[in-house]
Amino acid sequence: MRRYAADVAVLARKDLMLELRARDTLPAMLLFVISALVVFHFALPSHSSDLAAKGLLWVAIVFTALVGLTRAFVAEREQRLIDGLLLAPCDRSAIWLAKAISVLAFLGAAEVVALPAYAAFFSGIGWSTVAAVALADIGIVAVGTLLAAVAAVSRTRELILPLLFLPLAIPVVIGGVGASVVGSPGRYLGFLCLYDAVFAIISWASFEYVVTE
Amino acid sequence: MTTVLLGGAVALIFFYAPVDQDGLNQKIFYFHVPIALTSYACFGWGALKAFQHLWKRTPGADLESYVAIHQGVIFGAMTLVTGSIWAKVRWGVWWVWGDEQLVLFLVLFLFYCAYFMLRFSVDPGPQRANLCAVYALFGVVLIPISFLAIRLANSYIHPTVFTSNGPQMATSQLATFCVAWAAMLSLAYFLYRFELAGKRLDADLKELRELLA
Amino acid sequence: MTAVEPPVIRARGLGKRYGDKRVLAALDFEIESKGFMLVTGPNGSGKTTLLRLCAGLAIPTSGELEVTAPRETIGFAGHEPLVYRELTAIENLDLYGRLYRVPERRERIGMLLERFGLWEARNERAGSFSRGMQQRLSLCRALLHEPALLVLDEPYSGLDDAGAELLDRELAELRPGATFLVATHDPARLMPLASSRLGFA
Amino acid sequence: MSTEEKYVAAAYLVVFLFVLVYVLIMAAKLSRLGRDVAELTALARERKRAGQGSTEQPPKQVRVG
Repeated sequence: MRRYAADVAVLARKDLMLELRARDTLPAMLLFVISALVVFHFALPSHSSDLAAKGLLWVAIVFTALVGLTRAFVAEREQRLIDGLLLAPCDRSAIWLAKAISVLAFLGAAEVVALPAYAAFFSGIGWSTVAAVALADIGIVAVGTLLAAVAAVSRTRELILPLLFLPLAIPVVIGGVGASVVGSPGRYLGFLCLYDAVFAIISWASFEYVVTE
Repeated sequence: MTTVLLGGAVALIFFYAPVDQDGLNQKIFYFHVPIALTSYACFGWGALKAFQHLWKRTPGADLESYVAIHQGVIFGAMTLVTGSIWAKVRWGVWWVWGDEQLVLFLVLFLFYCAYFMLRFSVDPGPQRANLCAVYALFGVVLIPISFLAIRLANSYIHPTVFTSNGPQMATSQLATFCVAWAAMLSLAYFLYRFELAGKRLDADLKELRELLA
Repeated sequence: MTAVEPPVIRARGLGKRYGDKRVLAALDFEIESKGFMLVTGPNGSGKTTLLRLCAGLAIPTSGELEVTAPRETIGFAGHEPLVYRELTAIENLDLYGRLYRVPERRERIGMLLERFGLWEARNERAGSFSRGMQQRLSLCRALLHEPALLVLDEPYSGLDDAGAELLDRELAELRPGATFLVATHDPARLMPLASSRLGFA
Repeated sequence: MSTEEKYVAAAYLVVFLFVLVYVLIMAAKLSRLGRDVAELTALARERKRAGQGSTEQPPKQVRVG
């Protein structure tokens, strides 16, 4: 157990270090999410309700996550570095967990900027929205990281990831929008927890099969 | 056997089952719902085969899983089309977001279309079998999760929920329904064996060609 | 040496195909402990695939392959150096050292970098290395955890004369203590060390 | 025929068409497979007449040193 945690920490640290050096994922995500919010401002006619804007916030979050996920396995794929990690004696699921943690960190960082920006551009957000975003991030990242590894194997790569990911993101969007717009968000937050738990477990358990050639 | 069942089902639907206050559109119900249930059965069977592939490495399970999902998608497409026509007859519109089953099918249809995209963009081999099996398992988990999500969504999108099967069914209606369902299941099974036999023959021939070359 | 120990690698009817392409078929061989098998053959004959199978990076599509060496005792150096371009030489080796739980990691890394002539470049990004330097770093990575089974795919590629001689000395020194599986298209250089040879047509 | 009847008929027609198209595609595939079998049989027959098997041999391990 401690060995596992140590492996995850080493691998996640490596990803964060790479991002610190190359700086290509996080700035892209930030720029994307702000641009998306600006586009959404013009997509909403002036008398649209705040609720419509809430819905668009979730669209922005899902697509920003996609931007980050598309980059997730680029380093591992381009020079087959995944082989180096597979050769190492660590459990394969640790590779998934570490990658998911680093993507979660990037997505979280992007949202730390995006949520206040949203509040400034559109309307204020309550604690339930923030809680829903946090819960949704976990589910998005858990599923997305696994699918990013799947997409890295296929010939179409970046193209296929949204196709694989979006149908699975629909329940997250429903839970998130629900929690942001209704008065008592408990049910929706509970649903997001369920989604996170179920998909985190099956992603964790199935990663090994995805990477063996 | 399948032909007899299908013929029997059609006969029962048109000459036996009474038409109640809903009107003639009932006749679609007898086909639409069994097709939908059969489609679920195909997805479930595909996921079961996928699980066998991952867990026990059953040879050929990958192909069986793929063929079952292929059937599921065909029946899913039929569900969408007949459901759309049914909605038109009953509510006068081609698409009803309030019909949970129909919306769920749309989500699943998108998901399994992505499955095919994935399958055709990876070279055949053990890795493709693994990727597809993992994705098929995601699908079977997505079914209840999506169902729950869509039900939740209806409470903030649609204040009123259409009920899919009107009043209680009379015995004669239930009998007709069951026969129609059995007919659809046996049709699906027949097509499944048919396609599977073709695919196996294809694989054998490929091997033979290689041996002779 | 007596052959009481079971073979480290044993293949029976081993086959591998990628898609419709058959890369390996019906291969039989075994490598005894402390053996040195040379795999030779022209490009595209399946040497790399065989080595990837033995290192556990791919699974066979037919036949049996038994590798008794556990994963943490295998050292692999292939076509790609398997180092992160954005990290320095020392950071790369530190990453792998932690994953393999190499005891006295720093000392071991320093020693290897020195021996392979990379000490001066230790704080430069691996992406800025020349092909030969990357190959040296790749060999450092493969030897880092003192593997008992070394799987090397064209280990001389990219090395200059000095690097090649260095590798000659390293292999000769490691020869008594480890099992080797080496692919090369230039067998003359390694023939003196080899105990068996698998020649692809 | 009332509109409702038309729609019901359309629904049944759609299902029928789906199955029909599927069966037609399958039949086309089967006939292709049949051609392949014939071709391979001819090849095998020829091979037998020529009296030669596959010459490809897997590599053999040789002891050295």
